[in-house]
Amino acid sequence: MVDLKNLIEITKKIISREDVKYIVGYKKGTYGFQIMPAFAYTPEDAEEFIYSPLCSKNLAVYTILEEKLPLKRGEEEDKRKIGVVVKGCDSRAVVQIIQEKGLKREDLVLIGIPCRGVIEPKKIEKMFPNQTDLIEVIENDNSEYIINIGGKTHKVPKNELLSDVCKSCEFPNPPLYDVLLGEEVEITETEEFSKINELDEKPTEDKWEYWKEHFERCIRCYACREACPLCYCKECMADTLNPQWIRRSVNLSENTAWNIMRAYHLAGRCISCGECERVCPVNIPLMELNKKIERDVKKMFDYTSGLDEEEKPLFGMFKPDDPEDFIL
Amino acid sequence: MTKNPYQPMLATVIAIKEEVGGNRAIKTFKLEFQDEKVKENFNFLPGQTIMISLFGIGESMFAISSSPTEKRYIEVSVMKLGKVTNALHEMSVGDTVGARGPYGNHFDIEGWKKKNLLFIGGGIGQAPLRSLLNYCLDNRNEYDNLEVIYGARTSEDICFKEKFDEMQKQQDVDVHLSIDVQEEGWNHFVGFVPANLQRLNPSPENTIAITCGPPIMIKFVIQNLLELGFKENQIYTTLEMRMKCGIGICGRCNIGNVYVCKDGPVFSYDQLKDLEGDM
Amino acid sequence: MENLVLSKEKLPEMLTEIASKYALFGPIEENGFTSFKHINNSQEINLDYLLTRISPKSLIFQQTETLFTFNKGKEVKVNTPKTDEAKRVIFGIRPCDARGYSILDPVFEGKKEGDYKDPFYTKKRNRSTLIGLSCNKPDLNCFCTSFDDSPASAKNVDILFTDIGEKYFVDIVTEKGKELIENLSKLFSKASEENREVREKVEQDAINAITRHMNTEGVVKKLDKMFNHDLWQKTAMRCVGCGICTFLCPTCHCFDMQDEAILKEGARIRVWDSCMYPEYTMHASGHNPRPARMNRVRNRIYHKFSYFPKNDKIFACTGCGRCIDYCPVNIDIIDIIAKVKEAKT
Amino acid sequence: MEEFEPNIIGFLCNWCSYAGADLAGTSRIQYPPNVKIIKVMCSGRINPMYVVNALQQGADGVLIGGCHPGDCHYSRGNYLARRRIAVMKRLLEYIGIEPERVRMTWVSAAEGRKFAEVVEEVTEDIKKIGPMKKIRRENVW
Repeated sequence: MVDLKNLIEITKKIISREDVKYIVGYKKGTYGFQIMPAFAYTPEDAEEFIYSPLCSKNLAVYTILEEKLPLKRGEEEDKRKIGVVVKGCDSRAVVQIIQEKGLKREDLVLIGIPCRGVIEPKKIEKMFPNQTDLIEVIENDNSEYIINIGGKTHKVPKNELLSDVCKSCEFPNPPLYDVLLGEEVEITETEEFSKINELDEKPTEDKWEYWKEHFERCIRCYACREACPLCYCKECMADTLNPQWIRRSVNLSENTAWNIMRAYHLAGRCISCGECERVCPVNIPLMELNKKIERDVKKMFDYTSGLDEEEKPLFGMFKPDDPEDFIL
Repeated sequence: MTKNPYQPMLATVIAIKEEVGGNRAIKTFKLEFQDEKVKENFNFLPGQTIMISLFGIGESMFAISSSPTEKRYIEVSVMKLGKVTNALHEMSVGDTVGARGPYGNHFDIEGWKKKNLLFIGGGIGQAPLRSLLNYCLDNRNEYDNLEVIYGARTSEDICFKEKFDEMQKQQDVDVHLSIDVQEEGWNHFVGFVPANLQRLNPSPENTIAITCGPPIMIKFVIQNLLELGFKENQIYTTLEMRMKCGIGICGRCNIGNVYVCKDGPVFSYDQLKDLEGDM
Repeated sequence: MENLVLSKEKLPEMLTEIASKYALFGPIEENGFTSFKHINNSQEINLDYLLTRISPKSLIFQQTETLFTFNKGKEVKVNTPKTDEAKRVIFGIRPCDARGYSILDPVFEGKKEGDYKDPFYTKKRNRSTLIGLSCNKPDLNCFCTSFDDSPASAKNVDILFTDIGEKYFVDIVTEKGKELIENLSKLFSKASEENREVREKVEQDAINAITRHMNTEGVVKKLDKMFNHDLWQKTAMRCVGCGICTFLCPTCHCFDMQDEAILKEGARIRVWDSCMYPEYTMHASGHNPRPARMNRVRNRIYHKFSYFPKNDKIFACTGCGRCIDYCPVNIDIIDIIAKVKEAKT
Repeated sequence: MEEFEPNIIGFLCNWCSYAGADLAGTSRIQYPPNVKIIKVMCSGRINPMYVVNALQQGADGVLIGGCHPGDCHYSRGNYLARRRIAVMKRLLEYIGIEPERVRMTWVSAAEGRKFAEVVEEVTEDIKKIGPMKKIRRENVW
């Protein structure tokens, strides 16, 4: 369990350091179960910080969203560190970016939080619709969420609200951090890849039927890309005009190509935070694609992303005895 | 069906003139509408823009750089920069392009009669000014003093070079050229355009200053003009933005609540200073 | 305005009748959310929805539209595309979404003589008859009443249905609506005074059920003084630039135009674009007028609450709450406007 | 009805597979003409999106040819390609694109016969499953 006082105190201490620009954490949102990312520039700002099972957003995305705008004359680059509150998957995202040399370790201060899983916003909003007032959620020791609404206390079994990606999470503890808040979480048995295996065994036509329906619906808003902490290319292949890899028109062919492109570019990089699926406005199960690749990569190359900053990227290396049963 | 404003008319490239070579190549394309009626009746005023289409590539907005006094054809001067302009530079005489327009507002050629006109251009920014300048030259006695301050990065990058020489010699126009860095054999000013303006110290008396160039140049030229005593309504500029539709719908070229494509591109500093927006 | 009632069991018959003469669009639930789709069978329709996920602007301002086709190569030719000529009925549109069309009209249809008209929008708009459906139970983030509108407003539809229990109370608003109903009159009966009272009560209850409000008074003037306020930077810090707000918005109308071609032929198409993307305003020279998320977030708010009121005398917001519902980082437009009102300048 | 003649795009590496295909030609070995060859410098140069793009633009199948492991002219390009294509191939299968459509082979400059055999096999397989329609661009505007 994260001790809130401890979180605020540590944040305050870090933000008081001269070499830290700001710290990204969570604070209460504007209504209901909403939580918003918060930016603490001063110790006072840190007072607002909270942490609860509702804090699903992967904050690692803010490390790469820092816009490097052209400096004005006489202006000097602010080289101070950025602090981020990271859960297991968020920390893995940071590790992965560092591994790819997208970030430098010394530019970051990581406040690690051993994560017991987060609530899927869609699920809780469905269970308790139309909540205007801000509601707090606490997890008790019996794997239940305690939800206080208008003086009435609801106890909900954790499994009913837990985010799907968390159900199969293998790394709830941040692999990389400067400070760790609380005890490491024990890893429980996971139901990893069960859904993937299920579809994988179906005939080709069934698979296509399944995905066709999903891809047809895609509106190509690219929210999956923007919300992903690992989609940080300066110019995305989907946006280049010369050559134009995929057309901008929205139809099955282009939508499929986009979704293949997105999933493939996360091969050996996706850290299963589930952010893409969470933001998708048309409910495409994007994590199933990511998980499928994750499983293959693990099976074929014994590779897991986002654990070691010194590791080489999946596609930047090889083993002479990589599987080649598919080669003619 | 109501007229489709997105559908371009066809035009043939009838001449191509290479103004500047190298990395920042500029070519002037002379275009003639294929439809005889359009060719006869296509009217525009200096400062207006036209959307040029390359089929299968895309569309870009350009200032018309020829004068409306030149009939039956139009010219656009284009720097090779993006997808469309790269493809345009590959074109040869006889090829077909699409064109729709003219769009936007224009320079106040009527209101500026009997005034001194001061043209301040930088790089390819001279293109929209060229239209007005050529118009004035064709109606030379309608306007008083004409003066051109023009700068480019290097002497190689100066566009419409011969025209400048010709004007200086024959047509009673003061031309002041500049380049950014000293070069051998260059006997004009060395430095940025705003600095050249300050040095020349033109009188604001009965004068309209029209400037176009990179955003940063426009900013400092306006600053210097104000210092020289030009009033806000004596300073005009023509802006560019990324444009797609050209008719004020697609939404990307706004500065505040004004769309550059249909409410611009010509703005007086009077209008511009009150416009709070991203430029 | 003429008032009728339709008993609920007759609705399928009415829809089947309409579908036989018009292209009928209505809300259909698929994959956990509703969206407007072409309807062949009245059974498919789901009226148990509040708002479709993607706003019905997509029916009139299509996400992908062919502007013209061309033949390239030696013989260049430009051809006008085939357009959908069918008369349409959009059934079950919410009053706020219908208002979205009214907001978009001046943009696409021009404001005065001589303005360019977008033929694709205009055509679909003119050929569509809107049958609205009042909201009896507004959602958490509904705030249409903040724009002088109501969950049972008949201002922007041709016909309005209001659920009054066993029956629908039907307001026939326009000539177009009258024309549509004319041939179906056998299904309807005259509304009684009692019916009307129920309708009024339903509307009032719905209005009372709206919990969130946006105070837009003086916002336009206030925004004029706030262009350089640090509120924009603060808000933009947490924006991830995903663009969901603009894609789902019933009044966002920005688009991109691109060419698609194979060897000898192709087309220029337009697709929805979003001002939240940096590429949206990027010049070929590399200069970007809106380089930071701050500029883009600010532009979105200003476009809706300053530029639109200045140009078209209307706020470009219908109070549907989609952008609040689906923002992954809780950027709440009600909250932003409240902050604008509070801000010191 | 006319027999379906598939279009197959072959991305062949300059140093081995392309030379192998050349050898098949100069040795006058008959093989189906369905493969349209695009020469690339190395199989490691093949962006896996080429495969998707080819399928979008009208190919019924894609064949990728590289040097045998250990023989790469650039020492490791084919190893990298092997990884990339392995992942892409499985992803495409998962989405519901027949595994026969994306094939990879090692053909050395001396293996003209092998190249012909591979092309024959690939063409046969794709003939059996028919044209690629799932993600092909319609090009109807």
